[in-house]
Amino acid sequence: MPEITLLEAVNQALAYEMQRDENVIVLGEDVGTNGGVFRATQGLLQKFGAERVWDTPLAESMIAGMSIGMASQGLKPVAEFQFMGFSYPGLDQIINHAARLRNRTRGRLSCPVVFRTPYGAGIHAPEHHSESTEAIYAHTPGLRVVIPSSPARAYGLLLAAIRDPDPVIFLEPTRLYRLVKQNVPDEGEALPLDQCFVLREGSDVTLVSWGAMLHETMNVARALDQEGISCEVIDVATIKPLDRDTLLNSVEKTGRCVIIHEAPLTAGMGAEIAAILAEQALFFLQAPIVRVAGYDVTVPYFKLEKAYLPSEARIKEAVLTVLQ
Amino acid sequence: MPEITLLEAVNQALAYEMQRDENVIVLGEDVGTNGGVFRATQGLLQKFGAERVWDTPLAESMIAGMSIGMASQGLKPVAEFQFMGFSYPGLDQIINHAARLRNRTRGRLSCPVVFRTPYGAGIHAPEHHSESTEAIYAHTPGLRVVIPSSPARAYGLLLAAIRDPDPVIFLEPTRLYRLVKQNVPDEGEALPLDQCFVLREGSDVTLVSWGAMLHETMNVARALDQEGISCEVIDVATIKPLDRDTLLNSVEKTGRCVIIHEAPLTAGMGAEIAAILAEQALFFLQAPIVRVAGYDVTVPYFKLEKAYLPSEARIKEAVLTVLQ
Amino acid sequence: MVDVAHFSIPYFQYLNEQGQPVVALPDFVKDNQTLFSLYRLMTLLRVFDARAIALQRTGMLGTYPSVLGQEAVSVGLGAAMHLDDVLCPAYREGGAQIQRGVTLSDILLYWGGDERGNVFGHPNDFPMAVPIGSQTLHAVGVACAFQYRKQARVAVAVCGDGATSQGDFYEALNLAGVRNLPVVFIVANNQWAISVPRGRQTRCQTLAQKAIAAGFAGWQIDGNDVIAVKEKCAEAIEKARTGGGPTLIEALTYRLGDHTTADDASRYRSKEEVAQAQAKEPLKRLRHYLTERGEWSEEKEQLLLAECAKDVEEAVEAYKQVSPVTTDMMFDFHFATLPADLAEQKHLAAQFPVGDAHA
Amino acid sequence: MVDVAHFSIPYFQYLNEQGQPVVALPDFVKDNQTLFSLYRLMTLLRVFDARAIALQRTGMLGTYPSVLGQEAVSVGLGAAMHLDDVLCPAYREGGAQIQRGVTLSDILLYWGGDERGNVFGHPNDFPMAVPIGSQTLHAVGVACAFQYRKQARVAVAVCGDGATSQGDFYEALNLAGVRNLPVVFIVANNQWAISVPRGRQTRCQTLAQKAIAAGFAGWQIDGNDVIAVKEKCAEAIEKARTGGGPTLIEALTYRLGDHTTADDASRYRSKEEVAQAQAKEPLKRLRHYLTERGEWSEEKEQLLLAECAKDVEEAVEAYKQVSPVTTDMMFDFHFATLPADLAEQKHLAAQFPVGDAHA
Ligand SMILES: Cc1ncc(C[n+]2csc(CCOP(=O)(O)OP(=O)(O)O)c2C)c(N)n1
Ligand SMILES: Cc1ncc(C[n+]2csc(CCOP(=O)(O)OP(=O)(O)O)c2C)c(N)n1
Ligand SMILES: [Mg+2]
Ligand SMILES: [Mg+2]
Repeated sequence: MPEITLLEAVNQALAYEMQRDENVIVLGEDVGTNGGVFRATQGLLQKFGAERVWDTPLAESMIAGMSIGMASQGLKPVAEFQFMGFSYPGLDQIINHAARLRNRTRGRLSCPVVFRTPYGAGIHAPEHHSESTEAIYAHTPGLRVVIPSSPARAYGLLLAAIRDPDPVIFLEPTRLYRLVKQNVPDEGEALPLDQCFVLREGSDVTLVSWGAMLHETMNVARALDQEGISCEVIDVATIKPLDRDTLLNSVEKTGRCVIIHEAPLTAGMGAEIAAILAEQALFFLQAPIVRVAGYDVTVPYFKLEKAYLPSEARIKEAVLTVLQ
Repeated sequence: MPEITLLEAVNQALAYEMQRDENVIVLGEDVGTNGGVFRATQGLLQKFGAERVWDTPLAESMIAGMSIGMASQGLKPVAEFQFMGFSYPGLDQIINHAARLRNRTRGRLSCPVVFRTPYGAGIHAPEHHSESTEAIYAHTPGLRVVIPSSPARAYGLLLAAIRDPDPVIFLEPTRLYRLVKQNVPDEGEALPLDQCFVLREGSDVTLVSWGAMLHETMNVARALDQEGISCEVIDVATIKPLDRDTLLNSVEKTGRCVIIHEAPLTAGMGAEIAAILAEQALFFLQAPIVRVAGYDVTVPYFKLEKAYLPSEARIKEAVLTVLQ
Repeated sequence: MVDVAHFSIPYFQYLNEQGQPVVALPDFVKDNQTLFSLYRLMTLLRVFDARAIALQRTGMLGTYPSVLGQEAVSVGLGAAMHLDDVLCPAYREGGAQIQRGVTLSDILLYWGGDERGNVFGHPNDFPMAVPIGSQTLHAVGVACAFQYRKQARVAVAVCGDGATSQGDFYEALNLAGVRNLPVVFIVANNQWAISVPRGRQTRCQTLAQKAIAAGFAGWQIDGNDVIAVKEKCAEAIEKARTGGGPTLIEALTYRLGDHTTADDASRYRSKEEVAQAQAKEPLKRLRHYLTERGEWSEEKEQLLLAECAKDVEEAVEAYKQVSPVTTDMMFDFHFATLPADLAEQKHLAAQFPVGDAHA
Repeated sequence: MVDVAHFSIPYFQYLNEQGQPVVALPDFVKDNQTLFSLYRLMTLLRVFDARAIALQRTGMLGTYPSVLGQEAVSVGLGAAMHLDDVLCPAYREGGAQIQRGVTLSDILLYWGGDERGNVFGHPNDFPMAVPIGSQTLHAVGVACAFQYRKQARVAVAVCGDGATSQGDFYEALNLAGVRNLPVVFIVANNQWAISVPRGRQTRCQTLAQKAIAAGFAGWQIDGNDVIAVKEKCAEAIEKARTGGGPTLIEALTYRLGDHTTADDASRYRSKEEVAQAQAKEPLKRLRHYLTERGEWSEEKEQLLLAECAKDVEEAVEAYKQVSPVTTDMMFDFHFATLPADLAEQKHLAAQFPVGDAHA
């Protein structure tokens, strides 16, 4: 079996689930003939026809709102926003309707939709193509927020997201789309939507991250290993609901925590994790909790995006600080 | 001088600044003839004419986007969203444009706009009229976020917001609109946009809150005073940028902190404050930092809104917990 | 210069303001029962409306949006829809909803601040939409589902004149046009969006012409003529059902009351304007026509009013009898299965009693 | 039934695809210099475009959106605007921008991933807008400012065919109509929105008719006829300047290249279609006309091409010479005065070196 990229894993999951469940409809801008601007939906039109794969007009509120209408009748739309920075016109429909339909009708109607979008900076794209605003969605009751960081997790989590009976925001780190390959059996195995993944066990410090930043985080963990420092690395993956137990267990063990994310620092998901630890694991902490995050600035155009993204140097410095 | 409500203080600030600066234009749905659904803009049409007070068509993305265009040419639009729950169609324009115009053009253009909106639950309004999503705006680089909690602070902060050369999100706690009256001299004195207010000094524990929840918070502080517990109460007021020094100084003194807000817990601004304390005041903490927040559910229709809002009982229990 | 496209907007009315036929009436008008039923529903709605306002005034209900003067729009529409069609209403469509399994007490429950008001007897209809215009996109989504499943069903969205300024409205129309969806849009043009009059909402001569921007037909109808509403809605819905695509119907009516009980319309519009509109209201018109036809009498009217009052009182009773809310209700319906963190919060909430004046 | 409103959409063309006048030409055409200048700008844009694509291919530039085939739209528009009007462009309006103080190296800088590309020589124009359709609302806001200040200035928004599906676009039109704003909307209909053809974007026969939904005039013009573009834009802009309100102009053109350098149009459209469109492209047409008039020659053409190549090389040089970015630049322009927390972050960032292949 050939190894595949995260992008191909997304495609494989979509194809698997479309095959299995004819309620699954893929829709968005350029997802049909063009197969998506990153090719995540490549081949689906050919395989499943224009009745299942829809190129929509260019309107994100429409994409969100029509998906809600479809989902209310039992279809399972998997809608793509072309980039996260273009998902904002859809926020009203997502916050006021997708996230609320089940609660508002006390379960009479529901909204099994997946909103997929490329996520994060680091691919030298034009402005608005580098957003990572998962915190907005995480703050919205009624949504699940998922961010895969490997081909296997992309496959298993996307299947779970499509099968989940409630709305899921599925954020695909563009920087990882083609970075690594993995053997991902196409057997339709879903992963749980409420569990962190421990990517590496360690005893000195817990590094918590998600999405593309795990690449740098793992590099730092490996490098520090050479220096005799043992890092536990946790991939949060399911941002909401958050698997607090895995996080708490790890920090209770190591007593130290560094949280790494590329979204702006203020009111990012790193704050939520730090707050949970400060409330529930305070007396295990042997050092301040440090967040290494994007600065509180608009993601700069690409000449400066590397300076914006938390670098391995910054992460390493933070780890050494909490180990002092 | 008659005492005035928070609502009247908003009106007074608008009138003062419109008088002082003819670039100030008030616009929004029903702000003209009707004087706003809460009467915040009452009398402005009569005083300043239809050239300065505009009833707009019913479209929030339009309200946000047109304000950006106006502001780019040196006007100072003060735009009203009728309720915070209806501001979301404007999020795209606010996030992608208002917050970025100065940075995107390296200062060639700027965006001196104020987006005002009634904020928070507790007035028995229909659904969508009870939102408190300040965290979304706080997470967005390039915005200031301000929440007054008294007539005097509403007046002084709104003046500052209008005079500020950058976009400000100004959230007015509806529950406080008519709750208390205060003497507010109409002398055009602005308050700083980056400072917390210490509403009450204390030594045992720091209570941090903002907006309408300060009402319950102060009540608890007063009640506990009777029981010999001394609470320091901080009104964050300027949510972004956050005045970390006042918060840190207080917690370094008391060693204990409870954060109270009505927005849903997860990824709310309480998380940011807790995270800052966990990073910068960890070794001063004698107890876990507790957040008393709205639950992670959609604000319920009004039969249950009191059960949703943090009650004095919940706040008190939290304070007693951290004092153990 | 050549002209490359031409359009026009038709207007339909059957009964004029005096209740006199102005053109040949549709077939269904021959049937007295149908007319009685329409008249009865409009009357029921009017009696209910007054009662709901009274409930609000005495603190038994939250903010309530009156339907006074607009009864014909939703009643005529409801009569034109099939039960397995789907309605995506705004908040003044009680006249259609009660023909589709929603009870008056459901409506009270909703405005009483209780989500259980949306658990009504129609499996697929949307609840009332408060964010203006947003429901139009749900209707096109529902229509997408019907089209995909090759079902002969139609989605209907209703919104106000103010809603036609929202981006969502146009995006919905555009999608409906380009996919030729089985959907009908009804704009209940009651001339006001709270305090903003129709003329300051848009410069269009008609709201019906907004459909031209999406490439399909827009009709203007007299929305106070329930015969026109039923007839033209039925025509548009059947057209949609049989593959003919979408239609936009602008129903001209007038909001005789305040925007809601939280509003005071005398702040922004004249008594004269309201009095003029009063003369065109829908009940009187049909009553005149029925009376002319010899089918209505003061006696029948009184009987009907008493009957409606009784129905309304029963609904009020049912509303008052509804079981109290519990804190659990805040949590149990956000997800099909309760996540662990919410389960904890649910437990916490249960420890703090619910206090509410209206419960 | 009566018809209550009628509309039609006019179409304007002066030079046909062969460069032959089809109607009496506007006055400005008498002036050779004006025509030369239009032709020169279109040629410059074409040469620049090819060079920018080459820069991207060699890693010297980021993603770049080609203007090939659409040169007449922005060049004609730019010639019709006054300098103190305000332009809110999308990202293919270089032809207008360079007439308004934006340099070719500014444009390179922008697509080279550097905000300094937006610090150009026009005080009020907006930078390119990437979120599709969003700039139309800025233009109406700018027009509001002009109207409020009673200035005889006009705001112009340009967007693509795809943008006409966005809610913002309709909301902007609606406001422009109802406030009778001094604004002109140009839809550069290049038949494609990335891979989505015009016919799947909307069912409208014309995009110009979208203006009917806002109650003002929509015109369709041949957007590859630079004479039509300049003439009709000037007419609409002067109408707006003198209180006549907004106009929507749909300029029919064709995107001959890929959507951007990140796109491969051969995945979704046929060679035949592109070849057909090629025959209608704007430069050839004006060249034919000038040649017929005895005003153009192969020699002049070669001279012009050389001159344009030189200009473009100078711009490329200037682009390459631009000073390196610094981490401070990320922070210094978010607020008029740097808040304390950002000042700390700025300090932190300065401790970590910037690495970037394109810097
Ligand atoms: C998105 C949004 N913005 C603002 C409001 C507040 N609001 C409630 S009703 C209303 C006016 C609606 O007018 P129209 O669409 O004509 O409907 P009508 O009330 O006249 O039936 C407004 C502005 C809202 N509910 N939703
Ligand atoms: C709001 C938004 N959604 C999606 C995109 C991604 N995108 C970039 S260009 C484009 C197509 C634009 O088509 P059109 O408006 O016709 O302009 P053209 O590129 O043809 O000039 C899309 C979908 C975007 N930039 N903004
Ligand atoms: Mg209305
Ligand atoms: Mg296009």
